[in-house]
Amino acid sequence: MVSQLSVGGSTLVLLGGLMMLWRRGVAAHIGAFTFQSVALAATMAMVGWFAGDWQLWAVAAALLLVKGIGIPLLLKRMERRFGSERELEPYVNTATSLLIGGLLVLLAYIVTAPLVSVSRLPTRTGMPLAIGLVFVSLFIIISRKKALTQVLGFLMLENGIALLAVLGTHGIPIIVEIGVFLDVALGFIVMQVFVYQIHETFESIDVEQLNRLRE
Amino acid sequence: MSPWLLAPMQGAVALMLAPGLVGAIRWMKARLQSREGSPPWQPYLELRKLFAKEVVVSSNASWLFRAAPFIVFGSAVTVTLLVPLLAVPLPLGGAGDLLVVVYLLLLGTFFLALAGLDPGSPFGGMGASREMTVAALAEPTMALAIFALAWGVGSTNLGQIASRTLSTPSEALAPGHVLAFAAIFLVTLAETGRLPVDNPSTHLELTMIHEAMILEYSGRYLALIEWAAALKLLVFFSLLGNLFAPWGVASVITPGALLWAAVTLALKLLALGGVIALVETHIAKLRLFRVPELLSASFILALLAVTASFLLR
Amino acid sequence: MMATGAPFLTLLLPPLVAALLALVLPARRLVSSAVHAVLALVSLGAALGLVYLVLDGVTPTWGPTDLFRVDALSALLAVCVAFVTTLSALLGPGPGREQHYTPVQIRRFRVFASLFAFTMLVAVTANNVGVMWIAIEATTIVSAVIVPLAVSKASVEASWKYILIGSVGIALAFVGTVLGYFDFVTLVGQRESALNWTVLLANARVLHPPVIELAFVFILIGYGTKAGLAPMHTWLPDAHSEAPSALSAMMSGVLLAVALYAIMRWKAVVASVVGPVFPNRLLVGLGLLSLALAALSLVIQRQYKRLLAYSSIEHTGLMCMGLALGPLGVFASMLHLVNHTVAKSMMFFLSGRILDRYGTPEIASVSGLLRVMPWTGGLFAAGMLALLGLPPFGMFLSEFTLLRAGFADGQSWLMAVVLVFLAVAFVSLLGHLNRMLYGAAPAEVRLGEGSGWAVLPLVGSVALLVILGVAVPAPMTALLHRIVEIAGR
Amino acid sequence: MRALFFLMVTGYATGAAVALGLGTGPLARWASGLAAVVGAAAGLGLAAGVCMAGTGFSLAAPDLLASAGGLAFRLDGLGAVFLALTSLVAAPSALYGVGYSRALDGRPAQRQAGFMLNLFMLSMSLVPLADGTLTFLLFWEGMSLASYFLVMTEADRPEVSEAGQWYLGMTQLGFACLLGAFLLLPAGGPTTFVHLRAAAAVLPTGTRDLVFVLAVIGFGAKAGLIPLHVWLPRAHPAAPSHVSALMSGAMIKMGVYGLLRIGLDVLGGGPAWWGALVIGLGALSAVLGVLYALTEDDLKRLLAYSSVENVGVIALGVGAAFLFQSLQMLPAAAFALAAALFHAVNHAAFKGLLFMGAGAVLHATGTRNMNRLGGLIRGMPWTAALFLLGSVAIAGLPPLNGFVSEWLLFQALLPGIGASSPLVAVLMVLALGMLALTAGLAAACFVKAFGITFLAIPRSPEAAAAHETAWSMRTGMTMLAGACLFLSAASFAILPRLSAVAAPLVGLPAPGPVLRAGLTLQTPDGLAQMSPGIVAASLGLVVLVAWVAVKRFASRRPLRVGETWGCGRVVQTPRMEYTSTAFAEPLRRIFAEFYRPTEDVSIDFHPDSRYFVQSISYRSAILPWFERYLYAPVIARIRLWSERVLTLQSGSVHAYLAYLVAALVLLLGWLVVTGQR
Repeated sequence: MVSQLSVGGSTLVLLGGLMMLWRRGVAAHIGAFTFQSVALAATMAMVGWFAGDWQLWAVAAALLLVKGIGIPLLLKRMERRFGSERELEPYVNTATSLLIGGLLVLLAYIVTAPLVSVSRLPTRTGMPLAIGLVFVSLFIIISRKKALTQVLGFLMLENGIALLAVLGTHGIPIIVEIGVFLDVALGFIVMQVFVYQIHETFESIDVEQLNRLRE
Repeated sequence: MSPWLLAPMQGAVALMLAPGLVGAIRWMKARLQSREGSPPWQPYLELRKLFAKEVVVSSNASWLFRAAPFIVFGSAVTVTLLVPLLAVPLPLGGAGDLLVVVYLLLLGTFFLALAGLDPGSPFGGMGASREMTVAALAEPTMALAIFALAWGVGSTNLGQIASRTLSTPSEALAPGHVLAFAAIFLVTLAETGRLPVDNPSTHLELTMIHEAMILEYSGRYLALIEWAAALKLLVFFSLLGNLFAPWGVASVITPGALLWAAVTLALKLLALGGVIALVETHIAKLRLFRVPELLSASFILALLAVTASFLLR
Repeated sequence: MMATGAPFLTLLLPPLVAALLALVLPARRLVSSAVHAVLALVSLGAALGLVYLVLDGVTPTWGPTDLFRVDALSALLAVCVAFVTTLSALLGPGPGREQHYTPVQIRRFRVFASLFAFTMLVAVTANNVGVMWIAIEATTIVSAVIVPLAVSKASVEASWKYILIGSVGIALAFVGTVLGYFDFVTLVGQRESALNWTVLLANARVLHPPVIELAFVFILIGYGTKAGLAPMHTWLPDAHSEAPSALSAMMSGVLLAVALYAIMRWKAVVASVVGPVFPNRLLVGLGLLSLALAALSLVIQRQYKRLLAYSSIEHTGLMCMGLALGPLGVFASMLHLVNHTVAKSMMFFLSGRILDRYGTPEIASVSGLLRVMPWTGGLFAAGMLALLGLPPFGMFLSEFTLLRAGFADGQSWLMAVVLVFLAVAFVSLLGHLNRMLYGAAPAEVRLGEGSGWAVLPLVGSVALLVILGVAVPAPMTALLHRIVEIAGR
Repeated sequence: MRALFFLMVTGYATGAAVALGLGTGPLARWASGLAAVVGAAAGLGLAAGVCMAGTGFSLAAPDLLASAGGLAFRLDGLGAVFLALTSLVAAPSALYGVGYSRALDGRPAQRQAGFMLNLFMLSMSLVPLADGTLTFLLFWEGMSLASYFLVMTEADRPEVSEAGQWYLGMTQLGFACLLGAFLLLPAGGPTTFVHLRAAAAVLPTGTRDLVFVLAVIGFGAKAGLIPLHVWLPRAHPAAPSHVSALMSGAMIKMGVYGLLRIGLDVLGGGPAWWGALVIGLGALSAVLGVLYALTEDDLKRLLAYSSVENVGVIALGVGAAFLFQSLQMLPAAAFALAAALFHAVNHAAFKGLLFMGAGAVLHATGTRNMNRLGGLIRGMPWTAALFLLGSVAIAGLPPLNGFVSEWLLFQALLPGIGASSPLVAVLMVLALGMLALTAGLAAACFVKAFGITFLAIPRSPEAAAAHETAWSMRTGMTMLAGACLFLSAASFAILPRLSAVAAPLVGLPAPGPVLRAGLTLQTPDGLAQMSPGIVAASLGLVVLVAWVAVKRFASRRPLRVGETWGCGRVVQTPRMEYTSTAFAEPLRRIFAEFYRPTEDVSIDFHPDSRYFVQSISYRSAILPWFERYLYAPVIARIRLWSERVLTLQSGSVHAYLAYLVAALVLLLGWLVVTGQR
């Protein structure tokens, strides 16, 4: 039961990542991320419910607050600013991207085999999907050209790790969790500042132009 | 008779014989060329005249120009103290071997070349440059020939080499010996400025070597240099004569033996002089840049000599 | 065991206080500079005090579930961090540099540089590897903010690359951390202290090798990115060359070392679980790749700050390999770390002065340095020779010991390859140095040292390098031997 | 002896400190120079003490560099020879430097030069004293580094900068090899030479061979053996002349010392091919070195190439020692080694002298180009006389010391012809031929060096205005000239000492083969003798007698001074003289296959008639074989790789992240693959 639910939740979270690969508009990307964060918070809450761990509830709530509401709002603001810049020509086209995404999930299955085999937690079955999300997020960051998309990819990467933590360990120690949240929030803010800076100095948020520094 | 008197005696004999040797060669050459020629004692007269004449020195020349003739002459005379002209073993045999002889002669050449450069005349520079080139290229041949000779004896000591051939006469015809003789003979032609390397009778040609170096010399300095050159020729001849065919050289020091040694030496010198005269009559001078070919031929001979020596051990 | 907060607070609080003070103190007054320097010195004193505690056999811990803990390794790194922070407070943007920075920029620099120091100090004193991760992640954030202190296209580009690559890398390290925790939880059960390094190490024997191997790959790639190991090093030359020199000095001098520290901590755990062969192989591989790439990149490098950055990659590669060469290798590697900290921080400060004077980062446009700025030029030459591993500087000793460790470990061929790349690096660095030091000075460049007092502290750096090269102080040797006990397996 | 050791170290250290502290005036120059002279004298005393007493000197300083095992010093016979040689050049160089570096007064370079000079001499003196890997390598690097800075003293000239780069590059290449060689020797534990010897004894053959080859490369690079010589003709001329004297006279010998220390002492000799390798390199260096020297127009470069030649000659002897030892011809081996050592000492004396002479010329005229010199014998009679003495010595002419060691080397190689293996015999014959050719060419080379520089008409106004140098410089040169004479005259006393040093190295008991019979030198078999003293005395006597006789009997008419005769032309100008280039022309043509000269003649005719020439420009260069075919391709290859590596740094953040992920995926894949096994 828990196992199926956790796989279901993880699949939803992963789907959020795959949606990023599929869609091109910034709004759609933000939507995908919001969807993913909500799904992640739900999965966390679910695991917390079954494990009887109040800390996980708290973390899920915080996550919903920060990643499900706060960050999307900021993202929306950015979208209004550079909304016209869509991911028109990613390095890899959509069909191939999705195919590679699938392959990455398969790779995650192979890589995580030892994890699944040693764990006794019922939630362990979702772990390959979490690692899969990590891989897919990395792929997004590599293959997409807009700074904003890269930020989104990075946020998804963190979601993947959070999913991994919750599925594999039912949550890391609270003090670490708090620190991680702080880092995520601060990191996002700084990245956001940089995106604005890029836009100011380069008049575009296309990362491809950042190629002055060589050798 | 003290053996220590031998050294000055050798020197004196060499000094006396050397101009005569040059004169004899010139005379024989003239005869071979059906010319009257000057008498064999002509070089003695020339030396006397030169010593009596006034010296003119270039305004560009330094003290080295005036010192060099003495060093050249000195080195040639010193060599005659070491080479077995009359007797073996020599009192000064322990002071220098064949290598010392070769390098003492090179010392003379070295200073002569410097003296050639000193007045700043293009001829002098030309002569010095060429002389040193020839001398440098003759070195390896000489060294290998020496080692071909030394190998059988295990020593470069002149006395030992000569004694060895004296005691085992068959050695004289050993292939190593014969080849080394040929090699040293060719080196002699080069080192003493004979045809086909240099023409001793030229005095103003663009091809000259030795004469170009000493063009600025006159009077007593020229006399010393001419005498030294004659001595050098004599030394090479006596090496050829007394190392390869040491018969006649005194091995006991008695007046009779020494006299006999002097006579045989004179005969050997005359014979070799005849060969030189013959050679010079029959061949023309080589172009300067073909001289290395001659010297490499002599090097090959010397190499073969060494090889033969240790193949036949 | 000693559980008191005093040493920790004296170590960690000054940079925090400094950050807060920087917000209120006037940026251009000498007094604010002095306050910063004093605070940094307090921190340095605390670090040295910790060294003495550690050498006395005490291992201070502090916080709930021993959150903070200082052993020999931590103490060494803390001293290094505090040392470079002090230099940065003395020589960083501040009075005398008005022509280059506005008060806002100077203030921003002070705030974030202090925070940067704070995060690094936390990273090396945290017992909890999770907290360590948080701190290292935070170093990226706070330092990236001041890379484009003077905004230009190049500096914005560099900072974007830095923060993106750094964050992605460090996120992977978190994956590794989670995996390690996962394995622990699976076997031992959930516990607040489960992420404590001491606890992990104590339970190492029961952990699962396949999981820990997997975790270590993530951790190595992750922290390796911060440490500048190839092929994750790509952000480093950009960030180091575009950042203000004082920040470059802190990044190159200690940030890389802190990242390496994290790897060492995990390596100790991994080696206890799966044996030393697996981690050593990875360390040697990445180290050699870094050394090779860096050495070859030095050959036709055109900018001197990038040159120094690549040289950092080269040295990190060496240290990384040293960690895999047995106890002697660890000893050499740590000695090298200290030397590199002193030398490289000095070099970046000096390159800042050169940049100010010549106004160009190009090597080709810098000439006659010895004549233009005799002190700066002389120190620059000394520092470069130190980096090249020449006596009487400390790196001769540490490189020699490292190579000796390699040969003694039976890795002759590996060491031969190392020697080849070291020679390539040597010749190239030297060629560039030659070009900068000698020759005629460009006409428009002003002659004379100018505010020469600023280089005085760096004379101390050179003296330190010589001391480290001639007679390593006994406490230092003792400390290094302690570290070998901790990490030398 | 401890006292002498500390006096030596203190002397040099004081010199260094004083140079830094006493400013940039004459006081600092003199104080630092004299302190160095004290240091050198102490060094010489220490070396002599060890040589005479026959017992070693040792001292440990475990507190210095304790973390790497501490420093240790020990001086045995071999070390003493090289310490003596170093000190022999160091004292005159320091003295000479006092006058020479007057030009730097008031410049910061003065401080640096004085400091580095003392440091250089100190570390060079400590190299033969070093006992153990760390100490040796430390001072070895110190020596290289200090000399590098000395080379860079006059770094304003672009060729100096280039020279410095070549120098340190080659040095470092060599150092890398040495590091490899030393570290391959022990498997941990203490690394004094005693321990290394024990460790080397149990090494597998392959490793021993590798160590030896690395040592040959490493030490060969320092010694300047061809093809590792490329730095030498660049760096030695670039340095101030007393430094060139030290580098050529002493430093390159440290390469020889190291090779002997590692090859014979620590490894205890090896198979015959070791010797053959060294002989081959030696022969190559000797002949090519002198050939390069011959075509050189730059006086100091000529001397530098001549150093390559002489190191080659020394290597012939060293190689023969290796070879004979492997063939169990131990007395012959000891003899060859003693001869090589003697040549090393001799070369230190005369090459030091010659470089100082060249420095005096440079000082007086501002040029090293022989085509712009000439006639200096009038302006600088002392320098000229001393340079002449050095030239005679280096050309290997009797009765000076160069000839003595050459004679010894000839005699030492001679037994090789008798070796049982025909291969060895043939090798020896060729080596002998090469040695003889080298000697002949060297004579030609130094006729040119002295004749073109000092004789005839000055070829430039600077040369015409040349003046004699400061007396401190002349004193330095005179000291070395005296050393040349002494080494020759006292050779019968010195050789037995060298034989005693050489014998244990090749495995003979201490006194070694007898090389002396009374006042003459003698080969070990007693069959050949030579006495430079008697030869000199006879020569002197003959010259004296001739001089007196000529004075007494020849014409007493006064000398008439006239124009040089010139085929009727009116005025003689320097343009008519033979130049340095012209002097070497015949040999250049003869060895054209090797030189591959490229000549570029362009003639400007008068616009009206082709019979009138306005100007002729002639440029000629010889093919730099080693630079072009050995080093250039390697450098080009490295630069190519560098370019390729730098394309990785493409500027694209996507690419960077892709590397990161690729590394991750590769490692994970590796984990999966190895995990399943």
